[in-house]
Amino acid sequence: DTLTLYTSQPNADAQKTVDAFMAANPGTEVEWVRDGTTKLMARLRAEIEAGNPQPDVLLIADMVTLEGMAQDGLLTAYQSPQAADYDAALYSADGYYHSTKLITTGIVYNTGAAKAPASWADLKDASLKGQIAMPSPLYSGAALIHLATLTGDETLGWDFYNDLASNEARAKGGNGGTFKAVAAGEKPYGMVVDFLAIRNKAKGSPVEFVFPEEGVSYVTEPVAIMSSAKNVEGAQKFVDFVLSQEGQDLVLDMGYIPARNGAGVPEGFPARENIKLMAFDPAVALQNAEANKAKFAELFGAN
Amino acid sequence: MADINLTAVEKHFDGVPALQSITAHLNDGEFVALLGPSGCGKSTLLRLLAGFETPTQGAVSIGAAEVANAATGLAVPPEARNIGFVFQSYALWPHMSVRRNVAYPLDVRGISKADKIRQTDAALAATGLQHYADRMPAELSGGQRQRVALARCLVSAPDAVLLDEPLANLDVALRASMQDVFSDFHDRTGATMVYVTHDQSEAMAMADRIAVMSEGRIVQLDTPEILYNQPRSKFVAGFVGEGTVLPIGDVDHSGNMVQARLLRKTITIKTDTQSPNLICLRPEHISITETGDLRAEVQRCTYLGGRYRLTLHLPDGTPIQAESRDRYALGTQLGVSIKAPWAFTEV
Amino acid sequence: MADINLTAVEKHFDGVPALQSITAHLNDGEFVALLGPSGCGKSTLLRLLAGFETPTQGAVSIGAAEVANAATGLAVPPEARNIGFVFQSYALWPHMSVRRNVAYPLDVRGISKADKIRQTDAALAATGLQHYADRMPAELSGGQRQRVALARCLVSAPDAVLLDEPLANLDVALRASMQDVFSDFHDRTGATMVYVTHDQSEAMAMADRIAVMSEGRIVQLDTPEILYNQPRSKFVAGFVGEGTVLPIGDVDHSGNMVQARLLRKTITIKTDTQSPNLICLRPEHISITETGDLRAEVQRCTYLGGRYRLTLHLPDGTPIQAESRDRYALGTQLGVSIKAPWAFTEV
Amino acid sequence: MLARHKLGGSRSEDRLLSLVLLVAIALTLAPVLRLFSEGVTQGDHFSLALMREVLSQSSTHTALLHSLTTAGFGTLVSVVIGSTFAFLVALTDLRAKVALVFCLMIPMMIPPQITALSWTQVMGPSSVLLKTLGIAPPLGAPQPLYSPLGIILLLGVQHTSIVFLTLRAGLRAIPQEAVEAARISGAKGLRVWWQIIVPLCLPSLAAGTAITFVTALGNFGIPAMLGIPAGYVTLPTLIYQKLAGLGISVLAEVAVLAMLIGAVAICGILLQRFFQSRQRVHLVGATAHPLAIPLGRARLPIEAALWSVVCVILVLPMLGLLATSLVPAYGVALRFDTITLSSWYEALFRQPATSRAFVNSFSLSIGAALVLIAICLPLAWLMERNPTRLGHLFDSLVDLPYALPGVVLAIAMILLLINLPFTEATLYGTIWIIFLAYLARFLTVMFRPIQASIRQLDPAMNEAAQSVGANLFQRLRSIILPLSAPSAAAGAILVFLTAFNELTVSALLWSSGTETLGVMIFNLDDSGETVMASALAMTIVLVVMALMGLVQLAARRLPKGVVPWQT
Ligand SMILES: Nc1ncnc2c1ncn2[C@@H]1O[C@H](COP(=O)(O)OP(=O)(O)OP(=O)(O)O)[C@@H](O)[C@H]1O
Ligand SMILES: Nc1ncnc2c1ncn2[C@@H]1O[C@H](COP(=O)(O)OP(=O)(O)OP(=O)(O)O)[C@@H](O)[C@H]1O
Ligand SMILES: [Mg+2]
Ligand SMILES: [Mg+2]
Repeated sequence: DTLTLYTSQPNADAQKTVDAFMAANPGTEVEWVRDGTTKLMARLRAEIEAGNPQPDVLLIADMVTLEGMAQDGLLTAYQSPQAADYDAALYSADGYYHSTKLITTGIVYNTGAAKAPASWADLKDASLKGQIAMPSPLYSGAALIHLATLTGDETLGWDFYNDLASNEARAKGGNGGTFKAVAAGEKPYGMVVDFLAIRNKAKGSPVEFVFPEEGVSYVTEPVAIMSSAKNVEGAQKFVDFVLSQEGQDLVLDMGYIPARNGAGVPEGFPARENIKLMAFDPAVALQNAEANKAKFAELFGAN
Repeated sequence: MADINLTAVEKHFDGVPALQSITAHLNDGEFVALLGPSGCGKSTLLRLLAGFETPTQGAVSIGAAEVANAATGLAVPPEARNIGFVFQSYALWPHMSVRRNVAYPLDVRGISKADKIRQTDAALAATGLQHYADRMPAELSGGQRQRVALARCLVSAPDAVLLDEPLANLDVALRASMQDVFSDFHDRTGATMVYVTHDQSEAMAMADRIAVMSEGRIVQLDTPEILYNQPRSKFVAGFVGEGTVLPIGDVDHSGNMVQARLLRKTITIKTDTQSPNLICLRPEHISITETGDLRAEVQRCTYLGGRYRLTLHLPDGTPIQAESRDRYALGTQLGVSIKAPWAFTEV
Repeated sequence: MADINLTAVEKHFDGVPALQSITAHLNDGEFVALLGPSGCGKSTLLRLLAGFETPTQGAVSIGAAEVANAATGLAVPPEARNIGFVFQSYALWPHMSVRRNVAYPLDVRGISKADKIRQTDAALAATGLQHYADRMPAELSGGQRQRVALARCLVSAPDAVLLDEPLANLDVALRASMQDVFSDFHDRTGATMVYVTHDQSEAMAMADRIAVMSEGRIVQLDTPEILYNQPRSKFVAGFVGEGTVLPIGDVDHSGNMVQARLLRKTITIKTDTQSPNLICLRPEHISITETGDLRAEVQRCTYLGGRYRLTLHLPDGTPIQAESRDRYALGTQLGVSIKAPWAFTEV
Repeated sequence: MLARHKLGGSRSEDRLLSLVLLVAIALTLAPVLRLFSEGVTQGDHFSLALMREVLSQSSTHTALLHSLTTAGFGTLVSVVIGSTFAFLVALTDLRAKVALVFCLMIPMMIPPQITALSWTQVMGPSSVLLKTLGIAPPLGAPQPLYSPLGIILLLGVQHTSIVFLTLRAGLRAIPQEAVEAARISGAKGLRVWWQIIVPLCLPSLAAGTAITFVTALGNFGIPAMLGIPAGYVTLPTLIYQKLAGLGISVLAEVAVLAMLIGAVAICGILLQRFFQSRQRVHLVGATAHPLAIPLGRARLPIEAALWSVVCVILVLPMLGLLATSLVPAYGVALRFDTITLSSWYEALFRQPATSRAFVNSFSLSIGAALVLIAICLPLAWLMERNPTRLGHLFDSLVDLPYALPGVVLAIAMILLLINLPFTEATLYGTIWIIFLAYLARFLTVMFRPIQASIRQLDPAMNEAAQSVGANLFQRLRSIILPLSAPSAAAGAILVFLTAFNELTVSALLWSSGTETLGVMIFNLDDSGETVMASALAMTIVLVVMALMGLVQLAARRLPKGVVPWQT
């Protein structure tokens, strides 16, 4: 039987995941589509609008998006037995989605830059005026979560963003664009997801990644089952597989921080216990999403 | 081969009439020229016969079969009429060799290969194109292209051949020789031919009968000699042959000659009506004689090669055209006499 | 106004000669027609005079000034020659009104506004275009467009006017009336005019002198009458006027008449050379008489309007052209006599 | 009954026209209409509420203004560069025209994303090229291209060849005599250009300008790459922003915005028609010899200037792209010790999808070109002979799928094709949906040149065949097809080259196994593999150039006028 998977993992990673799953579950054929989250969601929405959504399983994006889908009744609840080994904040209590990895957002800077920031607060420094880039929550789901996390923090809050705005930080586009701006030296400092910076640094890009003292925000690439799934059994097997130790080893292998407790970290990352995760509630973030975007647009311009 | 019948045919474009109450019968094997000024509807009439246009009113039949009838809505498409059409622009297909152009009508009929080659060769030979069979149209001269067009329309033995100003694009020398080709062809095949032209000398030289058209109507359909010698209207008199139309009065049928008054002189006229009011004065009706009863002044003297055309002004200023072997200086006073011109009635 | 001198002019395109050793003098105020078959170099010669082409060899002068000289490399550009040019395609600028088209040559000369309006109005009036001044060229008929082209070339009072087949695109009736327009215009302005045509009757009707061209050379430059009556070569005899060239023998200058032998009969000829070997037989040299010393058979009889052209075969099969007022049936045996044709020498 | 003015159209032609028109409408307009219906329905009933809301948002107004600005001025840039080249190439005695035209055609063949990528790589502080030359701007220096000006410039460069090609065709139709008549009237130099040549070629200039404007309006790649970092939103990027959002009515909002783009595009085209019909210029007379105005001593400097422009708009960005593809990671300077072909190797040989993508893109573009010829040829011919109101409507709307951003068309295709009526089978997820989308998008690219050439075709060609007894299909096959072959081939080449590296449509429609080259590049760049993306893009540019070269080699054996860049 076949299982249809929509994923936003990079091509090679998606292939690895699917191969490993099929090896572990002979007889289940996986058809998969990979694309950027935005495109994938546009496509999924068109399918839903036309009344014929294709995927059984999503391995995609972030908890906020899936929380929204769950609230719209598009997801099926499944309490995976593997959930026991996960922090409760990392999966939906009702079992609509389970996180699979941690992609944190920290600070990246060009090695040619004058300063080496160590905390989010360092970005308020007046000498960095006009030199900071960050992804815009209007274009990127991860950036929206980052915004929700930082503004929800007592020490930072919206004051931090007010200061960034007066420091003329640029908040346009997505993570890829931000990273390129930093690597290119056009904006020597930026906020960006960890693996992009760490992997490219390993290949020789002139950048440095910092996990700030206050902690990092994170997205988790959760896995979820569509309520319209045709192959629910296979979907559940898939969920169990990615959450299992074997599945999480694969995540580690790909260069991400696995979500499972005690699963280690990839090369180039500090030890898991030294990475401080900031508090985050997807339901609240979803509720505030529009308000956050509007406030952000007000500070940094409508785009 | 077939005769052609037109019954009360009208053709309107967007409500504007291009042809009006055309009724005519063209005999089997006849060579009919359509002659008329630009825009009088010659092409429209021809295209109607071919089936490229459908009549707004009236009916057309070719041979025994009716091919178009506005009342019944019948309209046999051109490809089913078995007629030949020669276009002013030749309309050779530039991507086909001469042979393929000529053989195409047989191709579309699915004729056997041997027959096709035989008939194509015959058509090429009849138009003297044997040696050009493998050339492309672009490599031919104007006259040769014209002959390819002719060969193409003959190869399938059409019932009637329609030609729309086929010589208009050729230079004078080629034109004369092509006229001979058409006449020969008509003599040999005996096909009914309808030939559009606005050149009256061409029409007169070739046609059995000429239909003179004006403003969408056929105003006279007669042999060239009758048209020239006995025009029935001012329009025909002016359009066919060089001539001046002058008013006459006091027609007198006494004796075996008809006489009338022209500019206070009495002249002899020919006519077939009781009281004609106009004469058609051709150059050959005018002789220049010292004893001529009319005085005239030379206004213009044009060399025609071997003879001159004189534009003369009569004492009241009326211009007339005469011909002469000799040159006359402008302003010379001449005596002219008028010999039995044709007189007709038009209001 | 200016005379035009061509001295040993040659023009080669990619090494292929289009004009060869052209030496000619065109007088001030003369109307010269260039006549010749397609491709003989008429347009090339005209474009050379206009300055659109430069001679490969030789020199051209207009009036007192030399305008092109291959030896010195001199080439006055067209815009500095003060000549008018009328194109076969009219070459009106479709985006300008008639008035602007006509006024353009004055525009570029920066003439005062009042003068410009006056001169433009005069040119429009001279061509009868007053009422069309505000139309666009697309809204005019062919003849009217032709007149705009003429007005445009006149408005700046050019020294010479060059016309490249200006009437080739018009229909026969319009052509005749436009010929009058050109002749009138020439009479009135007295400008030197060079007029390209391949229509011999047009050339004869209008030109003071005709330059007959063949294969890049001027083969004869003479008045129409001389060209027609005294051709100097087979080519001219055949190209100008209808005629047949026949060989003669035994030329005898005794007495005050020159006699020669044609098909074993003796005929009187006119000539200016000692031993001509060809005669040019025109229809007017042939009279049909019962007593004619030559027998001939009617092969074709074409109606010309008022008269017929007869194609006759002499006993040895030589075809000759005659004219007659009467129709003869094909095959009729006639007696013909030949009256003093022109004889000339060509090897 | 529709009022019609028939040029001898027969009943079999009527029937065929209806059939072909139906196919063409189903192909091109059905998806667009399906999408638009999203914008005017709420639930199951008709409602304009959302439309009113979206159209009254200030972000919509800003984006519309930005779109008009960038497309408008971008078109202006194209017109300036393209028409300068067209004038000089078509009318003067420049040397090496073929090479010049060839080079000028290439920017159009490169996907806009790649153009933008290569330019940013040349201009910014991390420019491998500038770094290598040691003249890179300092860190933190703004990327000058991230600005409306940058968008305008690149849109202009990208579409230069459209203006160039249309205008040159018009210029070649100007008879030599029109210019000679001006010279003999005493006009010289620039006056002849300004007063005679320019007015005479206005209609083709207008046509080229309109197509350029429409194409620029729907362009997503350039405003996305250059506008988003600058916070400069155009309608296509606004659509993208909507899609990235979480709202429920996303599709409906997208539909409304797409309608807005469509409306502007149609306005542009209608405006052009209006001017063209008012300024109908009839050129009388045959063009015996095309113009070749001697440039004299100015020739060498002009040639140098033209070639340096080609250098700037083609060679420089390509060098940037090449340089980027040769370094191990993004941002590393290109030196002898850093140079590596590893990303080429990785992109071309290690990724199994690459060869699949080559095969897919190749078959898709060849297939689209062939099918479109088969549709457009009879369609254009029948529409010309037998004008109906439906045909007129189709004629005005056929540009829509081309004018809409590719993403939008892709969504429309999904909406339309995911549920095929009366069957369980679906085209969705197969290569056929991409194929159908290509047919819809590129129909106009094929249709317009064929339509133009059929309009010029002497009706007597067809009538001659009719009079000798050839039926409709015989005529179409043996007369109409060969006679319009040059323009059909030109259209086919354009369709092929643009479809070959198409991105925005296939981006939403591909699935594993049906990747296209455009998708490959985008995905690589999207997942941070900019260097590999550059290598693959460079490969595609080389392949396109090789294909164009092949066509060029065959040019002498093809009928005249088949190869668009051939003089
Ligand atoms: N397809 C058409 N649509 C509208 N009007 C037409 C059409 N064809 C012909 N006409 C009009 O019908 C009239 C007759 O045209 P037609 O072409 O038959 O003239 P013609 O005698 O052949 O003239 P010409 O000698 O110039 O060829 C003209 O007024 C013309 O404008
Ligand atoms: N620009 C050119 N390049 C090459 N050959 C040319 C050019 N112009 C004319 N010729 C050649 O020169 C010869 C004379 O041409 P020209 O146009 O002067 O003839 P023409 O007498 O005007 O003929 P027509 O009556 O057909 O107009 C022809 O063989 C022609 O092919
Ligand atoms: Mg006609
Ligand atoms: Mg010529």
